[in-house]
Amino acid sequence: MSAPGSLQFCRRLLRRQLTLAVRRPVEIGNPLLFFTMVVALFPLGLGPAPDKLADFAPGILWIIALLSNLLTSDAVFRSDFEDGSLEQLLLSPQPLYLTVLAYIGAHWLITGLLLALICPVFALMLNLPASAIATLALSLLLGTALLSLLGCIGAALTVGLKRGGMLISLLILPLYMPVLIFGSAAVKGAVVGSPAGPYLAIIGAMVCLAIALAPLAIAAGLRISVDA
Amino acid sequence: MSAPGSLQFCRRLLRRQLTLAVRRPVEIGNPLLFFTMVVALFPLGLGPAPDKLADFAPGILWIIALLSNLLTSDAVFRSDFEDGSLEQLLLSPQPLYLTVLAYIGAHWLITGLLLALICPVFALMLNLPASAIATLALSLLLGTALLSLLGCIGAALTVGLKRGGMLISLLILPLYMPVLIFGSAAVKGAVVGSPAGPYLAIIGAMVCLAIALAPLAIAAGLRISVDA
Amino acid sequence: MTDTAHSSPLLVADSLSLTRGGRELFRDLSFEINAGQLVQLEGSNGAGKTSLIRILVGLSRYGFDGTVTRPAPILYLGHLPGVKAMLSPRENLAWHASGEGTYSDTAIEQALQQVGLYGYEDVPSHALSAGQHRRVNLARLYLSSCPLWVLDEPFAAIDKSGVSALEAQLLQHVSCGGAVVMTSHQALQVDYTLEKLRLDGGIVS
Amino acid sequence: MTDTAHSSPLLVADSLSLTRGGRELFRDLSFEINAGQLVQLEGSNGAGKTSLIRILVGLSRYGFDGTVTRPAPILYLGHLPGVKAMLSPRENLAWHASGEGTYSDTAIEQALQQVGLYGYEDVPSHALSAGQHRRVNLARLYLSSCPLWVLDEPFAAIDKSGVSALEAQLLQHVSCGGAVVMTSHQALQVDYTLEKLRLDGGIVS
Amino acid sequence: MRRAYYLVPPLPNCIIAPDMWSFFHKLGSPPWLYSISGAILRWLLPITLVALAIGLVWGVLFTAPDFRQGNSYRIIYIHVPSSVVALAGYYVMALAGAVSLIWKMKMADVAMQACAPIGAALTFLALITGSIWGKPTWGTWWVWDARVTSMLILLFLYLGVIALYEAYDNKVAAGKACAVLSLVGMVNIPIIYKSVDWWYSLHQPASIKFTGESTIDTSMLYPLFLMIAAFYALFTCCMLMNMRVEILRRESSTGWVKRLLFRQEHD
Ligand code: HEM
Ligand SMILES: Nc1ncnc2c1ncn2[C@@H]1O[C@H](COP(=O)(O)OP(=O)(O)OP(=O)(O)O)[C@@H](O)[C@H]1O
Ligand SMILES: Nc1ncnc2c1ncn2[C@@H]1O[C@H](COP(=O)(O)OP(=O)(O)OP(=O)(O)O)[C@@H](O)[C@H]1O
Ligand SMILES: [Mg+2]
Ligand SMILES: [Mg+2]
Repeated sequence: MSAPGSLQFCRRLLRRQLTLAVRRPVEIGNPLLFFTMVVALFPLGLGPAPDKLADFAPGILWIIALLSNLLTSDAVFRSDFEDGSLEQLLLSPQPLYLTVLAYIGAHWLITGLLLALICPVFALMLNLPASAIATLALSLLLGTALLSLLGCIGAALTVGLKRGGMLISLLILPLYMPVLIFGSAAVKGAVVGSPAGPYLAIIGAMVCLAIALAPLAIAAGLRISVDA
Repeated sequence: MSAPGSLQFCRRLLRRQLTLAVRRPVEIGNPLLFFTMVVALFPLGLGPAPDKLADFAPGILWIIALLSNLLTSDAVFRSDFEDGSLEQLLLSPQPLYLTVLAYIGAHWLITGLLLALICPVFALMLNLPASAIATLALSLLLGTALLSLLGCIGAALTVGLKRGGMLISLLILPLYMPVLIFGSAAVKGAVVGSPAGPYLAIIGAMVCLAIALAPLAIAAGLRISVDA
Repeated sequence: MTDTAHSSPLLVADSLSLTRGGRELFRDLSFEINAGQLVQLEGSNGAGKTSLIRILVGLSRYGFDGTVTRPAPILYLGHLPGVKAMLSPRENLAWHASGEGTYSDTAIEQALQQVGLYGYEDVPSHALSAGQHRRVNLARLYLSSCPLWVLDEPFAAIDKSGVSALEAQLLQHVSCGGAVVMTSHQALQVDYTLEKLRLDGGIVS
Repeated sequence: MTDTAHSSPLLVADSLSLTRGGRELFRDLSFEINAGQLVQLEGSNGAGKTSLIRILVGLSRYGFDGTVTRPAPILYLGHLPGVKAMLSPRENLAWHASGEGTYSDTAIEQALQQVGLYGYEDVPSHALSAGQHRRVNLARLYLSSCPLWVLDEPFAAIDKSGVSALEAQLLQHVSCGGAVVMTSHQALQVDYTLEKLRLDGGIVS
Repeated sequence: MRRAYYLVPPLPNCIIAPDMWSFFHKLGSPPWLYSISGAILRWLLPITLVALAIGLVWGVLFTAPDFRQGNSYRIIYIHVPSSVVALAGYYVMALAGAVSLIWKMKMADVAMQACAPIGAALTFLALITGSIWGKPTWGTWWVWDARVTSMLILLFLYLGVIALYEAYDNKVAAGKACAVLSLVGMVNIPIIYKSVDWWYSLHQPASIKFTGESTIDTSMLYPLFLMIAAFYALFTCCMLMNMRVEILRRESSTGWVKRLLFRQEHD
């Protein structure tokens, strides 16, 4: 036996996280179903006038994507904390920066990516013009990566709390807000025909910044949580 | 020592649940803060135009109340399941119907009641006409009781699953929908000046029905979850 | 099977059989538990002790064959301690979910003292060590008035002096007309006729 | 303190002191762990064994005084098993979060066989009994190449034959130049000079 | 004195001048901080109170009414100072968090914790006074305007830090966790403000106009400046007082606190 290289270890962790998700198809299906049902709630609650809905479709879709990301990110580290795997991860000789990225990556793949792939269906249900759908998918693809990065910071800081409850939402919703603003602005822009590129570029820049910094905050948060 | 009477035992359980909640003020504050933040998400996502927001305010407020209830009801039985208290509850000589009502009551007190009390502030922030605020509070007061009853059914059925995740949302969101429809209709009615009484009466009737039947479903669900 | 006759059994198991994960754990197991009996379930890891105990107390209700009759109230302590981390030991006992009795404050304090938690009555339970946490649950043995105790590894995480104090309490219970069914991987050191029920499945080595 | 000299210590603790919940658990504890040592931490429930072990391996980093130097890699098994319920024992070992080594499939199978899980390699771990679940974690003792093992109650929930197999493995490790620091409420039955470190706090009875 | 309170700097000594270095060194020592903060408070607190009183009386009684808003604008003397100091407070908090994480200085932890409730209270005050002012000027209590929205988000950020601190039982860990959170927040604050500004300019609502800014006259400005200065001083006083309480709580088992309490009992 020999210690695996860091990248190899990351791949292994990613595979482990994905396997865990696939073992419970419910886990993967849930964010999507949540998305679907909340999309259905809006016409019921707001009244189904189709033109109004179309106006608001970019905002509504983005708000729901944000909520469904929020709800799943709470669980990223929790089961590992509860069964002791997290202690083992922190004691491992591997660089925590990279391993944390593997967790974030897995989370993004099973929530953000899937959501971005499936969102055109919902967009049609809410009468979003077809021309804006590509922008919607692209903005969700980039934006959910940012949401996952930020969400994991909140998850790392609250994973050790006996009953953290919804504390995570308090911590990270304020951080989510810029993503929501730029994301929905991009889609709204696409609806009226103005270029969405600048907004997407801003989100992209924020993703880069977050990839550089968020793992540091997450690693620190995990160490604190395990210590407490 | 002597076995306590059923009502005494229920009071004791209620006190226990409330103490547990008060031990972490965060637990109580969180649904409220979540409510506040999601209220803020809507103008950010949909655009800040006050007249449009006012149009949607009843629906938005009701959808958020529903979501924040959904998120908290997942936890009603979870910690008791994980530390074994639930096994003890099921083996106890006390009638499960009443003890389950104590859990539901505690959940409603620390989410629904507080939400109904604080909702006028949010109503003002979304420019809901002042005349509709009393109806909003009343409809939330009744409606959240129904949501708690239904939410606990979902919680009981999923508490035993290794990673229930958001399965609960899937199970109970469809049950929530009638509440959403009647609740937001009552408030919308009040906004345009039509009487809200009939809607509230329907919700009240549903609450009575649910109080009679939901504890039975919950008790059965808990037995199944502990057995699995 | 009536509750009135003094010599009636406290628990009757009738031809229990269980198969889990494709392995037969036990078949046609029939026995009675009577007052004064101290029964130890034996078997290696995975032999089916916990599964049997959950059937006996009524937590498992499907998936096995046979019937269990429970004429007497049962005190069950399982693998999970049933101690709420956010409540103090005192509150844990006073508000216990089993709803079995109403105990005075002095009774609770005495029970906690018996399990060595004197001075820890009002500390939140999550700030206790692993063994202290389990001791909170064991304090119920000093409070309960149930005639039949069913205990799944009560000695787990308990130190030596704690184990001997518990053994004394078990002895006291059976000699006063109670009965105990328990599992433990440690040998019991008691001056009493210990009946053993051996399950032969599980790990063979 | 360099890693090269053969006789250098595997772990150095320098004047450790800890106070928790207003109780002083230990003060000015200094010791070295060298190759070939088998050290048992003793103390009643709540004496501070787990707290000390978490300081030694580096999981607790604040709230105590003193320093710990760790020149050698450490294998730590704690109260929590670190076994994922949704993965099979085989996957648990192959993808273990400690990222310590890359093991071949046969190595993993052998290790599982050693801890008596032959035939359970591909069962999801949540369908194992309490003791089998912990055994998955103990299989790491047959795979790891770390010289220093720090074990917090490795015998919890393990049956008798399992305990003696583990004792043999510990003996094998220390006699091959490794070192073991462990806690256990059971007396160790090994033919080896057992060093004991006693913590005197916790429950007095 | 225990060794742990002294700093172990990653910075080479030459970067910080020796006298400054010893000052920094002392900042990490609770007894020193306790006594020096007591000395500062002894003169800062009265000055603050006097300045607040003068500013309020001057602003509320001795300035001319605004020609468009009448007397309602006088709330500016509370609204503007509290908003400005609430914003500055977040940076103080995040900086203290950075110091505590980088140099492992326990007293920076204490300072950060002391900031959060004051900042939240000031933000809340700004929101309340703003809403009260909004009713006569905008005709509604609340408007989703860029500045108002970003102030609301700032309140959430403060509340997050407070809630996280409360949620941890181990207060040392709580301090570290809050430090991480406030640093993350600090990176985000510019982004949040930029984005909210942008969002608002995208959807300019027609029915609302700011009237306050253009009408400010110098005679109204002087008391305003005085009030802003007084609020800064008030923030400092509250922070120092919070820190003193927290220091006593954390050090309650050490010799110097026991001596201190003993002395006070026998005074
Ligand atoms: C809840 C509602 C409000 C909030 C949250 C709020 C927030 C703020 C903030 C954060 C500042 C400081 C900006 C800086 O640092 O430069 C400020 C300044 C100011 N606010 Fe408000 N405000 C609100 C309502 C109002 C209303 C209704 C008026 C009057 C019509 C008003 C008039 C002013 C003026 C005149 C200033 C100072 C001049 C300036 O910096 O532009 N505010 N407000
Ligand atoms: N999270 C905590 N906060 C405060 N005090 C704690 C915490 N955890 C444990 N303690 C206290 O520290 C002491 C030592 O606990 P520790 O877990 O180290 O004991 P231990 O020797 O491992 O006991 P056991 O044999 O029961 O496992 C106990 O008295 C306990 O009350
Ligand atoms: N949830 C489950 N699903 C399927 N099989 C299970 C499940 N739980 C346990 N088993 C199997 O049932 C058998 C008996 O398990 P049980 O927990 O009763 O053992 P035990 O005698 O209590 O062992 P231990 O001494 O380890 O506690 C084991 O072989 C285990 O693999
Ligand atoms: Mg068992
Ligand atoms: Mg321990």
